[in-house]
Amino acid sequence: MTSALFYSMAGLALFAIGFFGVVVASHVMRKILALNVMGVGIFMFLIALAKRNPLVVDPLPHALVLTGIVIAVAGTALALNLMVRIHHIDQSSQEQSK
Amino acid sequence: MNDLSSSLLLPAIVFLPLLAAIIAYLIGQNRLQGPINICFSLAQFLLIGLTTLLFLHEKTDQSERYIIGGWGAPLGIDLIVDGFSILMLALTGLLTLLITLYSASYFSGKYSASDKSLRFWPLWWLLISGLSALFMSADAFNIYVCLEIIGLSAAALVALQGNRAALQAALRYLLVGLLGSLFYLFAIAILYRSHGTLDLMQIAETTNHSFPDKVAMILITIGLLLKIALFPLHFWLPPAHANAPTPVSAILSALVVKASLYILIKFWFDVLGETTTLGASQVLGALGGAGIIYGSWCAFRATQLKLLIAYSTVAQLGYIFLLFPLSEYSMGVSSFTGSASQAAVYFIVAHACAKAAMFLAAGNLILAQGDGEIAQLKGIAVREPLNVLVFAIAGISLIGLPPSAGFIAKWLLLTTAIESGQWWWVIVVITGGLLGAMYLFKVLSLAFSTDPAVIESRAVKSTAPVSSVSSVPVSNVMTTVALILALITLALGFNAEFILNISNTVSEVNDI
Amino acid sequence: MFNKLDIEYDGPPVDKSALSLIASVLVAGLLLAVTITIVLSDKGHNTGLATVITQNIELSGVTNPVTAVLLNFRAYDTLLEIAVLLVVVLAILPTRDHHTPFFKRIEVNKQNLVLSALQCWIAPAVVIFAGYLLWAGAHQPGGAFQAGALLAGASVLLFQSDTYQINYTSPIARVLLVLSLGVFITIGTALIWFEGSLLTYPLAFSGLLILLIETCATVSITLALASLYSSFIANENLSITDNKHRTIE
Amino acid sequence: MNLVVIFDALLIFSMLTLGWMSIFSLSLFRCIVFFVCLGLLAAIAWGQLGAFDVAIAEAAIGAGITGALLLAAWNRIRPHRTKAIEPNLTNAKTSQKDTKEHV
Repeated sequence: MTSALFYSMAGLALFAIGFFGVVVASHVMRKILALNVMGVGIFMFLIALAKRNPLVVDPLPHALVLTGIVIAVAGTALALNLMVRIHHIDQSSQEQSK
Repeated sequence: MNDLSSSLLLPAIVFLPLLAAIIAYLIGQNRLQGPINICFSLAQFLLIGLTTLLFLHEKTDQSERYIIGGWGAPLGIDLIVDGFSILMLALTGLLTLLITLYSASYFSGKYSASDKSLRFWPLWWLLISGLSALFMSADAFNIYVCLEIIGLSAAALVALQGNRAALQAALRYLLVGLLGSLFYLFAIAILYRSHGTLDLMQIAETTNHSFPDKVAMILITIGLLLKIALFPLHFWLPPAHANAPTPVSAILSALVVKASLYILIKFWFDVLGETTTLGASQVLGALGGAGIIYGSWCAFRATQLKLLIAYSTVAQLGYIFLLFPLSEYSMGVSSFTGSASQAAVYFIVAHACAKAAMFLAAGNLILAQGDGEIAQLKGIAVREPLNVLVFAIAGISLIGLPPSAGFIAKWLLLTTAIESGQWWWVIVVITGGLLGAMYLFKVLSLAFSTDPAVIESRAVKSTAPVSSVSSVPVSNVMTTVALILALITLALGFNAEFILNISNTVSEVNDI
Repeated sequence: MFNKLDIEYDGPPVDKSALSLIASVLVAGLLLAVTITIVLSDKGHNTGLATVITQNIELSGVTNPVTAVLLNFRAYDTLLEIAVLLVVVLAILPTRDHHTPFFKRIEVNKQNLVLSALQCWIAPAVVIFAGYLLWAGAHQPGGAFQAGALLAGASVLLFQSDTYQINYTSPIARVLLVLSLGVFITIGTALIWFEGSLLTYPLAFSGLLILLIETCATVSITLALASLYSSFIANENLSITDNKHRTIE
Repeated sequence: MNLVVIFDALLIFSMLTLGWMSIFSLSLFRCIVFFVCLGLLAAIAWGQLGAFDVAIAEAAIGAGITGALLLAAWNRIRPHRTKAIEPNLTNAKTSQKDTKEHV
């Protein structure tokens, strides 16, 4: 049992928590947060996987995670933007109906 | 060493759309926007056409690899082209050219706000580059990046319409896409852990019945089924495809869902073929069958024209999933060979052309009518005969009546089902065909209804438009493009041997 | 499960329908159990690609293995990843140019003391540190993405008040946003002529070319991330005009 | 050695808790704050695992920029903004700044 194994299990747990959140949470922002938590879980799994041999650090998963982080932030930004635009439309239609 | 693997062609297919995206973004609002984009699409079409011809000419019995960066498989990323991917690429090239022609007049300012085109063109080209890169990718993580390009740009394109329904559909589409990619990414992590490489071929070589591979396959299947919208996971597709701008709907139904399907087929048959089981493929087939029935039924009940077509996509995707049980049974071992895979490949091509034609024609009809309600289409055949003709031809192909591409695809599917002794799929296919005929004839009979009173009332209405519905005369280009696509669908039906030859190449290639 | 998309601010964190809740608990629990079993049971491939990478690191032109993977061995991925970032920027940024200059400084009388102190002292330090990160990325942890993110953070700080403004839709901003993708494509394609294969760096210049690409990437990433942030702060007008356009349904 | 194990266990435990709370906290603002904390802890954990490049990127992008984006979006959708906009819709910029101060 190495610490990398613990961390990869923690990554799996974060993935499961995030998936649970995506399915169960009702607010869009919670769903977006849950997707991000899932992402952190996978990244953790990858990084722990890079260290599974205590003597060697495999840099390839690190590069994959770097790519993944940037993609995650891009997806989050787009989702938040769509959410804000929907909210804006709702708000202006509410104002009109008043 | 042959021409294809050493030449510029393969990377150029990815880089040209990227370049087009940059240029489209930089020139911004300009009268030259349309012509430049048409030039780019023509160049892209020629590039892909040349690649296809070279590939067919070489008649290689192996897939071609292009090594990026001179590193080679485990370290670097390779591009790979085999028969199936060349077919998907050719489809991409053809649809890119035609839909770009269509969009150039759709976004010219007459039919939509002019600054939509500013957003549309760069995103469009990024989507095309993502699709082209995906069909050539030989690296599991590279496929993830391509899937994200496709998913994000497709969601952004759906959101282009700007109204609440479109934004909501885009948001749901985006979230589902992100969730699916995360599942895929997790599977990639597991695969890398057990195989120590990301190259698909090398994973395929070392794969065995091990437990992690099975779990990875399950995760990949779940993630990609979410993106393909197979029956119980289809909920996001109809609103997204129905609310997008017409050219976007066409490419989404024709190619974007097929991109995920392509990856699933690749993993299911080539990469992790040994982990699949008979039971799992029967489950996929059952879901496909349920999708056929459910999608057709929802299409029959739809009141909006584009929603009807979107539900029909759900149904048609179900047919392709019959590939999984049929091919499994016919070969004993899962492999992408034999008549079932030919049927599936033919189905993908036929559906892509027919559905693109149908969406474009429907977009034209909606423009001419000013309204997306099916009930409003009464007697439209008199005013828009060509577009209704396109709709009818595409519909014939979707139902599977001769002479059309859809007929041959369904014929192949039925014969395979009978040969393999799985007669229950025959019932599903025939029921689906009947339901398809019901919902398409519902539209067509309305369109062809020659009740004079109706036409008169329409004429009166169109001379004095009262309500907010505004109808615009449809430009010839847009009608012609839809017509060309419909004619291609017919030609594929008359000239079946051509595609069957290519799909023979496909099966040969995948045999190795 | 995505049929309900709340945007209302208040509301319970959990969807009320109990059926989906129980089902998803089961699914998530099952997933967790299964995957943990794999991790515990399977030894897997022991070192991955670590040995191959260390063998080839001298040919890559940099000594930091992560940078070598990102910008040399798997540079194609990074190129497409920059395209992903561009997709989102294109989707979010307003399309209309406001015809204000790219960079503008406005004198404001009433200044937030803490903010201005931060702007005066922290921001330049962050810029210098980002430059260091970028340069150091070749041989120790750091690189384009980290530097870009730091710079974007600094610019978020800098443009919090209205003293400085950047117009992300001006022609200069457009050029800078696509700069990294353009340079990446140009270098990659040009190398086909010189070296015979896409993105194959010649050994003598690889370090230099990687630094060039990284610098451009830093500029584009900074601008992209900062523009994403700014779109949430100040696109009120944009979304209003978007609604007014006639939509075809 | 023992200390390191305890540290790891604490880190993992608090990350899991934060992961849960960043989705299911009652107030959205707390969710975001917890998520940023999760990102920072993840950066520490990855530093612990020898991935310093990724740790820097996660702290800067995963926690920093994502957190800023989430907070900005949260600021746009929270209810009291409607009152702030209504009086001067034409001059949205200033009302923007006013509400900014309350954060």
